[in-house]
This record gives sequence, C-alpha cells and structure tokens, in this order.
Amino acid sequence: LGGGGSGAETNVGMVYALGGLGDEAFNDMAHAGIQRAEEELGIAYDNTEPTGQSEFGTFQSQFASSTDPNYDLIGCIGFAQRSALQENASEYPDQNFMLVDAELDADNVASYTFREHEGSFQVGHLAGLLSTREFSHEGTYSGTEKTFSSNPDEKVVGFVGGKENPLIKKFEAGFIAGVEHADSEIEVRTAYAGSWNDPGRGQEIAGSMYDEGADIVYHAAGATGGGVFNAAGERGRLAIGVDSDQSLSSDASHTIVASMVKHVDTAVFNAVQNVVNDEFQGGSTIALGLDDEGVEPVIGTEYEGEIPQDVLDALDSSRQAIQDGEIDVPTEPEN
Amino acid sequence: MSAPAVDLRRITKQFPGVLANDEVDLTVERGSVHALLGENGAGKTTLMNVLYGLYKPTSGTVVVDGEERTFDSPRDAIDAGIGMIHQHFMLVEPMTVTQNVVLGDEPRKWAGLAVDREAAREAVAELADRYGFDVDPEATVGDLSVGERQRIEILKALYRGADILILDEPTAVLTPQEVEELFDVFDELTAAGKTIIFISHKLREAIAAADEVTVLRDGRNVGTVETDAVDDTELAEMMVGREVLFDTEKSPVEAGSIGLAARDLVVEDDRGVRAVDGVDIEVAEGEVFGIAGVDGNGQSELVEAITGLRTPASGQISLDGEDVTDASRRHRIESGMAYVPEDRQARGLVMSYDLTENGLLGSQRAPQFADGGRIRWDDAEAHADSIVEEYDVRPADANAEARSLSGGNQQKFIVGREFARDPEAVVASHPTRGVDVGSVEFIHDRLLDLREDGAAVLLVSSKLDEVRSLSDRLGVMHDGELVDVVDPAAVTEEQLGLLMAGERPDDVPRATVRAGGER
Amino acid sequence: MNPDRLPDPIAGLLGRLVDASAGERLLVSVAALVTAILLGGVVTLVAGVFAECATPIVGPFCYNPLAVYRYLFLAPLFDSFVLQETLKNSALLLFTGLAVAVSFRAGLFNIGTQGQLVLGALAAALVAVWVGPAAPSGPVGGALIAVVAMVAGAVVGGLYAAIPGALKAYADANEVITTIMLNFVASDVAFFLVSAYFQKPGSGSVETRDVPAAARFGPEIALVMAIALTLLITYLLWGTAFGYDLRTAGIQPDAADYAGVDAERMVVTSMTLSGMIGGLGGAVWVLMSVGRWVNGVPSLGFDGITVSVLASNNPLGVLFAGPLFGTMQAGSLSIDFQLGVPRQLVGVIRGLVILLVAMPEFFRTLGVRWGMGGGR
Amino acid sequence: MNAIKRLALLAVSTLAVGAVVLVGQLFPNTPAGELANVLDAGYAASALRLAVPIAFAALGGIFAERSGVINIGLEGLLIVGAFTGVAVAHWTIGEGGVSLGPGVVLLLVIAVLLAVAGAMLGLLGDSLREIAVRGGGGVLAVAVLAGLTVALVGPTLAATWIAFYVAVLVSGAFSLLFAVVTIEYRADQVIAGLAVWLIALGAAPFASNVIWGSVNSPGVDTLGTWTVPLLSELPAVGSVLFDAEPVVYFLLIATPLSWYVLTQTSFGYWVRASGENPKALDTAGVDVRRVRYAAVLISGVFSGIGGAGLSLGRVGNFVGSGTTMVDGRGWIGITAMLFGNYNPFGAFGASLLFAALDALQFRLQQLNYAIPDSLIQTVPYITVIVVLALVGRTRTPDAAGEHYDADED
Ligand SMILES: Nc1ncnc2c1ncn2[C@@H]1O[C@H](COP(=O)(O)OP(=O)(O)OP(=O)(O)O)[C@@H](O)[C@H]1O
Ligand SMILES: Nc1ncnc2c1ncn2[C@@H]1O[C@H](COP(=O)(O)OP(=O)(O)OP(=O)(O)O)[C@@H](O)[C@H]1O
Ligand SMILES: [Mg+2]
Ligand SMILES: [Mg+2]
Repeated sequence: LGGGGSGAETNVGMVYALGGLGDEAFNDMAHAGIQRAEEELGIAYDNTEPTGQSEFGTFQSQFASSTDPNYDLIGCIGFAQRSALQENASEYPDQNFMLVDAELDADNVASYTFREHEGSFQVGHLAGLLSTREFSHEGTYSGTEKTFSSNPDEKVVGFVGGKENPLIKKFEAGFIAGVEHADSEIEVRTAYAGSWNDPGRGQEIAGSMYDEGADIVYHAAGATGGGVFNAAGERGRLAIGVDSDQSLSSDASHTIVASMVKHVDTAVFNAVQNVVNDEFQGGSTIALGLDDEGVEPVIGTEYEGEIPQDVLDALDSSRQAIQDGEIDVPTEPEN
Repeated sequence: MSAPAVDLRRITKQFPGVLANDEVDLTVERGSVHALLGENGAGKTTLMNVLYGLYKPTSGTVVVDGEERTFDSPRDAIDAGIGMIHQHFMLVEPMTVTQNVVLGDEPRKWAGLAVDREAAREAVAELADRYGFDVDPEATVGDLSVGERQRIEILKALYRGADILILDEPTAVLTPQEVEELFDVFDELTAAGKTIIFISHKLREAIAAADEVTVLRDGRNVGTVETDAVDDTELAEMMVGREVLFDTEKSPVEAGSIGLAARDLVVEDDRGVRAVDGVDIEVAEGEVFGIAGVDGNGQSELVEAITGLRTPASGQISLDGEDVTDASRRHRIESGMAYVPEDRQARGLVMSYDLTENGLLGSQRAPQFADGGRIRWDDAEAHADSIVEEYDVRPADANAEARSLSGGNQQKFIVGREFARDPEAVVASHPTRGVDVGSVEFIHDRLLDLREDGAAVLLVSSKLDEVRSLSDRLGVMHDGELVDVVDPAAVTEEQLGLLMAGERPDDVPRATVRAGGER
Repeated sequence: MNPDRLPDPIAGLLGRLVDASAGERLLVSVAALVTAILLGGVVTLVAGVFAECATPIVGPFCYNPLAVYRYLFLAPLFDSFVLQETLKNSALLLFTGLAVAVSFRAGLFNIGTQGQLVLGALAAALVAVWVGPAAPSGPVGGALIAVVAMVAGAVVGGLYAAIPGALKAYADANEVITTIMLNFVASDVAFFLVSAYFQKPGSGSVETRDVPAAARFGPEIALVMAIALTLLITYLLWGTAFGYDLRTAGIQPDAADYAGVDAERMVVTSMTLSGMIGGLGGAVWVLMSVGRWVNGVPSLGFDGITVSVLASNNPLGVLFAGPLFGTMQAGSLSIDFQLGVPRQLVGVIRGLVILLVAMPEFFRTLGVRWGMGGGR
Repeated sequence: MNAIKRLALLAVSTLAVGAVVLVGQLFPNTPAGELANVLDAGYAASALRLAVPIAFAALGGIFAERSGVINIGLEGLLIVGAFTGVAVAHWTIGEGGVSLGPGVVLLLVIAVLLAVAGAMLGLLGDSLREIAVRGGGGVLAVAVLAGLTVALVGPTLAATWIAFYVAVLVSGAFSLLFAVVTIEYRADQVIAGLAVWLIALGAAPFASNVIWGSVNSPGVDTLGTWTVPLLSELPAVGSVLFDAEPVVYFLLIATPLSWYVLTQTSFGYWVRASGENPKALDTAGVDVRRVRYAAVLISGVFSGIGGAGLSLGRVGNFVGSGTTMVDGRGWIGITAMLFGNYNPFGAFGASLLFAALDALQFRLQQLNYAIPDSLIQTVPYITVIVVLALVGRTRTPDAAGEHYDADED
C-alpha cells in the first residue's frame, strides 16, 4: 500500500490487472511507473489488486466516489477493465481515468494502447534468427553451471499463452510473423495454459516444446510464464519474457535472452505527469508502438553483448521496416 | 469345586431414563451352558455388554474365575478370556475369514512390519479343524451365509483365547438344522472346557441346549433354574410375569375373488443372486395368507417385489385383477395396497420427521390430505392424531419426531397408518416385531378386521404362533421357493420346522384352495 | 411454538419449518459465527505482527481487529458505495445459496452451481443481446427483454444441471465428481463459444456485447426477486407434495422409495430445479452486475455452498446467511482499501464459520459446561 | 463385477493408445502419426510429473476415507503445503544468504508441538512412558532426518529440504485439526472438509500478502532433480524414471507403499475395518479413534508432500492469485481416488490418466488442429465424466462419513 492520504497535491488510485502485484511483469511495470511518479513528481497513490473480473468496476468506483482523498487520476491497468470503466466513466464524468491496453471513447478517459504485435514481431524475429544458428551462453540455473544454447538442427520455436483472448492473440500473431520473417521454414508451436496462475503447467507446456526441438519459447502468460523459464533452465534452452525485462527479476535470468517490454510504466508515468501539469489527454488514445518506445525488445541482462551483431542489425532493419510501414504486422494469428 | 467361571454380583446399569439392569446376580459354572431368557428390552444384552466391558456398570461387581475385575474396554475382557458374539455380527464384510478372525491380534513378521498371512491362515484352519468347523479361511465374509458368519464370530473369540463365550441370540437367524449344528458346536466347546452363555427368546431351545436358565424381566433376575426341572409354560410365565395364552379368536370369512397374486415370480437380491425362485401365490379378498420361514429365505425380496420396491427378474404380479408387474410403487399405493415394511426405521418412517409428516408417508398426494399438490397440514395433523389415539402411540403427540419414539411405538404408528388406508390389499412384514403383548393383540385384531372388510392380506412373520393363529392358509418359504402351502390349524410345529428346512414330509395337511370363488 | 393459533396454511407451514431442531441449528449457527469472528480477530492481530506498517495500533500489531470488523459489517451503513455492493452480493448469494440448498435438501451434493451459473449467465446475455433490437423501446421493452433473458438463463442452467442428475440416476455416476468436472467444462465451453462466435468487437477481453441498457435493473429489484423466490421455494418444499417427496428422498431415500417417490426422476428433477435457480442467478449477475457475459465469472456458485451450509440448507436461513456473507464480501473491499488489511482475511473468516457450523457438538459441549455447570 | 469392468476399460484404453502408437509408427504422416510422435519419453515424464500432486492427494484421501473419514479438504491441504514450503524457504534462504539454524529450529518446534498435540489427544498411548517414547521418538526422527539432510546435501539445498519438511508437517497439523473437529466434535465431514479448503484458500494468499505484499511470492530455490547414475542412461525409461524430481520418486515409492500398508500390515487391516465396520474393530480391541486420527494425518502428510512438491519441488515460487497455483489439483485428486476405487494403484493410474490427458491436451494444441484450444482443454474433464458414466459406482466404505462413538450415551 502506498502512502494514502498524505498531504500530497496529487492523488492517484491504481486498479491493477488480475494476477496482482509480484507478477514480475505487467502489473509490476505499472507499479514501477507510479513509483517513479511518486519519486519524481511527489504524488501519492493507493494500490488495489482485484482478484476477479467483477471487482474492477467496484474498485474503480470506490476510488471515484472517494472524497478522502479525492483522487485526481485513477489508473486502470489492463484491457479487462474497459467494460467496467465504460460505465464508471459516465457515472463519474468529473473523474479522470487512464486506461491501459484498451481504447475507450470518453472525455474523461485517456487510453493507452500498445502495439504488442510489433514488439512481439521483433522478439519473434530474434528467435527465428537465433534458432537457426549456433548460439550459446554460459550461465547458471538453480545454482549449477549450465550452457544455454540454440538448436540449429531443428527449426522449431514456441509460444505459450495464458488464456486465449484477443489481446494475447496479438502477441501470438506478431511473434509468428516475426519468426516467419526470419525464416519461413521455422515451425512455431503454440499452446495456451488456460490459466494465468499455473506455473506448474506452464513448465510442462514449455517443456514439451523444448523436447520437440524448440530452442526458444516466448510467453505471454502472467505467472504461468514463470514455468517457461524453469523449463528452459532445466534443459539449457532459451526463453523470451514479456511485459517487463524479466531477466531483472527472475531466478532463471540466464534463460531469458530477451523480453518484449511493454512500457506500461512510461504510460502510467506520462499520464500522471500530464495530470500534474494539467494536460490530461482525456478522450484521446495514445497507441504506443516501436517508434515511441512503448514496446521494445530488450536483451536480457545476462545476454548483453552476446547477441551477434548481424542479428542486432537485422532487428534494427525490421524495426525500421515496421515503422516505415513496409512490414504490416498482423494482429490475429492466421490459423 | 472350583470357582464359577462368571459371577456377576448386584449389577445395576442405568441409562438416561432407563434402568436396564437392576441389581442382577448371575452365576455360571465352568464348562456349562447357560441360557439367558427374557422379553424384548428385558436387559439381557445390556448385562452381557457389562460382562464384556462394553458398558461400565452403574454399580455391582464382575467376578471372573474367582477374581474380581473391572473392565474398561472389551480388550480387558478379552484378556480375561471372555469372548462375545453379538446379535448383529461384528464382521468386516469385504475382508476374508482369516482377516476377520485375526483382526486386532494379527500374527506378524518382519519385526511387525507385515501381517504373517500364512501363520494367520494356519491358525484359523487349525482352530476350525479342532472344533469341527467347515470354513474356507480365504473366503470373503460378505459371501458367506448367516450360519457360517456366526461360526466365524465364534472362531474370532476362540482365536483370542476365550474360555467364556457369550452369544447374543445366536439362533434367531438360523434354520432349525443350523441350530442343531450350533448346539453340536456347544457340545464340542464345553467338552474342551469352555463356558457358554447364550441369550434367547425361545424357551424350547433354552431347555434343549442349556444346563441352566436365568430369566430376566424388566432388568431384574426373576430366577435361575436347572433345565431338567422346568417346562416351557413355567418359563414363559417367569418371562412375562403372568399366564400366557397363545390364542386369537378368528371368525370364518367368506373369501372373494383373488386380490393379490404373484405368478412364477423370480426376484434377485442386491448381489444379483436369485432370492425368489418361481413363487406362485394367490391371496383372495377376505383371506390372510401367511408366509413362514427362517429370515433370509427370500421373504424380504418377495415382499419388495410385490409392493413395487424391487423389480422382479421375471413373473407377474397382479392386484385386484390388474397386472401391476411393471407399475410403479406409487400406482400400487394409489390402487389400495397397504404395506407394513420389515425395516421400520429405514423405510416405514422418516426418523427426523414428526408424526404428522410421517402420517403422510405414501399418501402425500392423496386427495384426503392434498389438493393439486398442495398439502393441507391441518388435515395431516388430524390424521396423525387419530392414529396416535387409536393405536395408543406414546408419546401421544403428533409433533414428536419419529426417532424419539421407542421401537414398539414406531411400529404401532406404521401399522396404524397403513391400516387406515382402507386398503384392498395388505402386505404386512413382521407387523408385531418389537411390540408389547397388549399392542400385539390389538394389531392382530385390526388385521383380522381388515380381512373381514374384504382385504387380501399377505402376512410375513418369523413368529410361528402369529402366522399360525392369523393365517387362513400358510405358505412356507425355503431358499427362495414356496415349499408348500399348509393348513395352519392342522400343521404341527415339527412339520413346519421340516418345511422351513426345505424338506417335504408326506403327511402335511395341505390347505384347501379358498381363492377364486365368486363374490 | 404452537402453530395452532396462526391462520391455517401458514401455521402448518411454519410449524413444519421451525421445528425444535431448527431452533437449535439457529443457535449453533449464531454461536459459530461469533466464535469465528473472535478467531478471525486473533488471526488479524497475529498477522499484523508480520505485516509492515507505518503506524502500528499498539506494540508490534499493525492491524486493528475492531476496525476490521467495523468496516466488515458496518461499512454499508455509512458508505453508499459499499451499500450498493452489499445489496448486489446479497441478491446474488441468495440465488446461489438457494440453488445449493435445494439440491442438498434432495440429498444431492451439487458442487456444480458454478457451472450452471456460468452457462445460465451466458444464455441470458446472448438472448438479451439477441432479442434487444426486436423488443419495443422503453421500460416495458426492457422488462420484456429481462424476463426473456432470465427464462433463458434458468432453462440453460437447469438443462446443464440435468446432465449430472441423469448421470447419477441412470449411470450411477457420483455427482460430486461429475459436477466438479462440469464446472471446468462450463467455463471452457463458454469461453470458446464467446471467443468464437459472440465476441464483442474491439474488446481485448473475452466478452459478449452489452445487453440493452433498458433490460438492466438495480440490486433492489434483484433482491425483491430473490426474496420472492426464497418464499416460493420454501412453500414448494414444505407446502407441496413435490417438496415432501424431494425432502424425503434427500433425508431417507429408502423411505422415499417406500412412499412411492420415483428416486431416479427425483434426482433429475431436483438437480434441474437447483440448476434453474443457479442459472437464474447467472442471468441476474449479467443483468444487474456487469451488463454482459464476461470471462472470469466470480465464484458465486461456490459461495452459494457456504451460504447454504451456514443456513443448514434451510431457505429461510439462506435469507440471513446470503446477506451476511454478501455484507462481509463488500466489506472486504473496505478493509483492504481503508485499512490495508488483505481482504483474503474474509475468506479465512468465512472458512472458520463453515468449520464451526459443522461442529454443533462442540457448542453443545460448551453449553453443557457453561450453561448447566458440570456435565452429567 | 465392477472391478472387471474397470480392468477392461483400462485394458481398452491401453490398447487404444498402443494402436495409435503402432499406426503412427507405420504411417508417420497421418494424424495418428503426429499423435504418436507426441507420445514419447518426454511425454511420459511430463505426465508423471503432472500426476504428482494429484496422486498424493488421492493417496491421502484413500487412507482417510478407507478409515471412515471423508476428507474433501485435500485441495486446501495442498495449498497449505505449497504455500508453507515457499514461505519457509524464502524466510531461511531469503535475500541475505542461508540461515539454516532458524529453519531447523522451526522444524523441531513444529514437531514438538505435533507431539504435544498427539499426547493431549491421547494418540500416543496411555502410560507416560509410552507417550514419552513415541513423542520423543517422533521428534528425534525429525531431528535425525534434518541432520542427515544437512550432512548429505550441504546447507543451501538442505535449507530448501527443511522448508519442505516443515510444509509437510504443517499440512499434517492442519489435517490434525480437521481430524479433531470431525472425530472429537463429530463435525459433518463433508462440510468440515469444505471449510478446510476455504480456510486454506483464504489464508495462503492472505499470508502471502502480509509477508510479501502480494499474493505471489518471490522465487526460491527448488529441490532440483535426482539422477540415478547408469539407470538414467537406459533408453526410454531411463529419462522418465531415473532422472526426475525427488517428489516423483516419492510418488513411485508412496504408491506401492500405501498399497502394502493397506493390504499387508495390521494397521492396514485396522484402517479398512474402521471404514467398513468400526464396531467390529472396536470389539476386537482396537481403538477406532486412534486409527482414524492416524489415517487422517497420513492424508495431511501426503497432501503436504504433493503441495510442497508442486511449489518447492519444481516451480520455485507460490502463486496465490485466483485459485492459487494448486488450481483444482486436489479436486482432481478426489476424482482419481474414487475413480481408482480407493486402491492406491488404481488412484495412481487414474491420476496418471488425468495427467496424461492433460499433457496430451497441450500437445494436441501444438499440432495446430482446427479444434479451438479452449475445447481441447476440456478433454480430460469430459473423459472423466464419460468413463465414470460407463464404469458406474465406486464402492464407498460402508462407514465413511459416519461418526463412531465407542462410548455409551
Ligand atoms: N445405549 C443405551 N442407551 C439407552 N438405553 C438403552 C441403551 N441400550 C439399551 N437401552 C435400554 O435398556 C433396556 C434393555 O435393553 P437390552 O438391549 O439389554 O434388552 P434385551 O433384553 O437385550 O432386549 P432384546 O431381546 O430386544 O435384545 C431397553 O429399554 C433399552 O431401550
Ligand atoms: N441406543 C439407544 N440410545 C439412546 N436411546 C435409546 C437407545 N435405545 C433405546 N433408546 C430409547 O430408550 C427408550 C426405550 O426404547 P426401546 O426401543 O428399547 O423400547 P422398548 O422398551 O422396547 O419399548 P417398546 O416395547 O415400545 O418397543 C426409547 O425412548 C428409545 O428412544
Ligand atoms: Mg532451432
Ligand atoms: Mg438384546
């Protein structure tokens, strides 16, 4: 809990996505953004972690109706809050909201979306390039020395999703397109765990992919994704994290060759800053993509300097191509 | 002479509200067979439970082999050489004979880490051999007959080194032949120096098998007599406390057309075994058709098939001329079939309902109490009140829960409810079981009233006196078959005994066929 | 009590309902509740030692149990927002508690109210969206849509519950297992149906389109419906032959057989009835709470089990237990929000209530020791 | 009859899998071929791992229910095990280095508390000497186990193991509470079991939140894997059976051991008698109460192994959001127990069947068939229903769910 009700000028209420803080991903990124705002802008904030879909609306209106303190901005983290916010935005027309990951056309809501497919394309491209060449990294997993390497003999990479919803399909689609861009012969195995909180199953799913020849698995599965890193660690393979630079927080950081970082922190910080500066962008949607560093592939801390230059160059050029509109990244997997 | 095997001194056992044993003395000599007689509820089982350490006496002392003892649990009694075979067998059905016998005292091997099954099996086989029991140590108990189970219970006690064996109503569930075998076992046991105490209601058995008989009444010891010195009338008087007449007046009734019939009926029990094997019965209106037989010879299944609680494998059942073989239980109720079930606490009453609700059981949709599915509770309560009054059910309170009634009162209520249906046909299974003598007569009279009113009555009972005095014709069942239909007035006890054992003596007085006449 | 003095039909019904043992059960439930609250207070206090806070109440204790309970039970009184939440939760828990109570009364351990609710909710949402354009505008049209949607919810919930009922009756399949499995299946199938055919365009969640605004109603109306349904079910169970059959089948199946109840049919019927109520609860959730079906339906069905258990499966008891848990659930948001006490605490307290309700013997012993001083 | 049906069904499903594999080998490019490709050693190992928590819950449930106590709180016990393991591991190995001492002290304190509780409940015997010997022996055994562990695996890994032991004991203690409530206070077993689940479902995330400020824990070390030299080199079986997590071995031992205990030992006889006809056991001079306590305690210990095995054995953190990381495995365990007809091997087989279907399910997803993933995910559940409908009723022990009162009154 933040320092609620302190004498700060600006108060922000945060409603996080399911999965809660400590997911070392999406929610923690948002948290980082508000913490930065607290530090740099001197605002105060309160956190709430809904545990069910139906609690979003409840928390939103709880903040909105509060008078002590009076919240200047309510940060709604996650697409799943959109429908609830639609109601609350009209219920509380004088309250400023920010919505992350979905668009909402209301004067008191600033929407921030990300072009996750673009970032996913980039990490897909990276995976495709590494998968077909000799690539290895000396590191540790679970206290023992280990080599983490690609498997050039097999043209297989994997993707693990949490639940199969439209947003996660954007990740999947972008990733597949990116892999294909690198080498159209590479097979992308995809599976959904059906749960955001089952790392045990995530580990088995990713494990099955590695056993089938995959060398790099990308996940967009919340806490379930923790299992993906473990599976990579056990087998000396590679993985790609999501939302934040997961190599910073994961115990299996040596498996995380890169992360598709979604700068929710930037979005949150910007939104708060706008409010503080009286420049709240209500009614508009800010779509953050590769060009505005809303999404970007971030090389894992253990892999800095180890990625071959030609790969980095190729990534640069594909980013340029996306920004220039030469590559049109799909938002839905073909299937 | 050595000390008696058992010497109970002034044993009193007080239950909340019931004085089950009242300063009872009992002495049993070593190597003898001692019978304990008494009516239902006289306190026999309680006294033996005290001896076996299941109950602690409120006061009094237990002396075994001349030594005063306090038993905190059966374990202590077992250690003192006492074994008890309960009225309801204490066997674990899915386990084998050997496992049951050694339970709680298993021979072990590997430093106690495993049961030594071989040793156990041998011990059981050896014991069985010594006392001439024919049992398969590896058989599953659930598959065994009642007589066999009883022998396993005896083996259990012997295995634990029992010198004094207590048997609670061991003959209630046996055929006359099995009873004979059991008494032979008694001889073997006493020859080996064991002492036997057995509980019974049956005077003749007690006289036949025991050396001495003690009679309990209302928790008190009425007296102990040598069996050589008494006859059954004397014992009966001691039991009941007055002279007993075994007679019911029955007026001749004109039988009508066939009210209830079963044709070539085959019924399987829960385990898929043929329990009823091709039975033909026709009960005329105005007739009581009795069925005698040792419990477990298919009577229950027959009754359940007729009343619609069990689907027959083949054959036909008709009620008042209508084929009801495939009709639902509800249809039979609505067609006027009353049924006094054998198991009153599981079937005949809902134990947590009060009497008003229980009075509706089976007639919850009858126009008398409900219109269009809506129950009229005031009418239901009035109905229960009238049963309570007419049958002298105590407590006389329609709001009392069924479970708070004593067994006899529960039975009276059921009988009252069923007879109040004004039925076309009555199926009565042990209608007076556990009912006191005065009420028995009342129930008998009411049954005969129904007969006079033209109901077809099928009466199943293990009380021979009852079926003989009430029935117009008497069928005897053995092993799922109707062995014979006899004239209850003319048949002798011996002949019935043979029939119940499945034999067919030549000179049995057959019943005249009374059914099928015109109205 | 003496029912004789009341007017006839009500007297009979009340007399049936409030028998001697119902009084005792009520006492046990209240005692369990109070004890659980005391224990919960201890848990709160102890947990506070491990928590980090700027201003402990005293010594190492971070959480104040009294404050927790003030928010938990009294927040609806001063916070209109929490009041709204309380009303909503209460209405929903009445439906699911009732659904569970009906099946438990029939002796069926229906763990599947959740699945029945999920599919009932989906049916209601789809039907409401579908008939929306065809309905006349205005409140009449809205009411019409709502009614049709609720009927759809009840029908689908009932049909879905009939599956484990039929499996139990005709294939002897244990209903505990089948209903648990069918809960998983329901959420997967609903997820699939919506994402494949009924997805709301442009939404990142798996959810249906919004139901017409006119068809939506507030918690007050839902509560009135729930209470009316409770009374109806009470009457059904204790005032009719069908209810008599159902209760008898539940309490003593052999006696029900004896009384001419078709056991198999009764299993299917009572499961269906239970599922219909659950499905209706789903429809109310859609129309009252969220305005559409959305993936991640709250665990109302499971909560219904706890409500029914606290009420000893008595509909009139549900009338108290539902709002009680509803209040606690709404209050749990406040303790998290206002006091920083994790609101899972309420889950713990609820578990304790259920545990204590399950052990009347414990309170009987206490009663003997304190009340009569010295046992037997 | 039922047993035969069950066997037949098992045989048929084995044959079906065999047929698919065979067809797949012969015609590698057909769907059967693809399917068969999927069913390799990695698949078998995966299924085995997924089966661990389910099977441990099921085995525990068997002991409890065969003794006459229905324990539907298994899910809750798994959650307790999973959470406690991580919490203790995080506490002892937390941010700054390993502190083995406190972990061992905690373990011994809990062991002593359990012994005291056992003595107070009269489970350890009647004479003071008996109580001292048994209680002291139990605590000593735990101490020896802890010491051996430290000596064998070194302090860092030992700290994780100690956390594992604590988790098992705490889950055992929680089941003891359930036993007291149901046996001493005659609580309705099903409702009390439900309460156990609810309490755990609330308490674990609550405690996580208090400790870490979030329902999910930070990462901790796992127990790692054990590789049996040489044997692990064997083709096919080697990698499945001899290069696995410790809990997998535990399961492979616990299953036959449970069978052995139930069918070959005195205690097993008593457990069965206590569940079928407690009065028979009582009159044979065995204390039904103690037998039931022991059986319920075993269910807690097994669930503790299953739960801690999930979190500490493999994943390395506790996830408390939603239905927690246990995610219904305890319920599936109950299903497996019933499905396996209370036979340890049967329950193991059923758990494995379920886990295998689950593992198959997410492999099928990867084959990119047109079937939507959310439908494929229902395969295990629907299979259980169908099989249950075909096999029909499980024979529940006669006295399961009933209180037993040796006393008069
Ligand atoms: N545990 C008990 N609690 C209260 N009353 C009991 C208990 N056991 C027996 N009684 C009562 O004590 C009396 C004597 O019962 P007991 O079982 O000894 O009779 P019995 O002579 O064996 O009868 P039967 O021939 O029917 O077996 C009865 O009134 C019975 O209801
Ligand atoms: N095991 C028991 N525990 C508690 N109460 C009992 C027990 N057995 C009998 N009772 C109570 O004791 C009383 C006498 O019961 P019992 O069935 O022995 O009556 P009875 O003397 O046989 O009377 P009846 O002749 O009417 O059958 C009843 O109130 C009954 O509820
Ligand atoms: Mg490769
Ligand atoms: Mg007796």
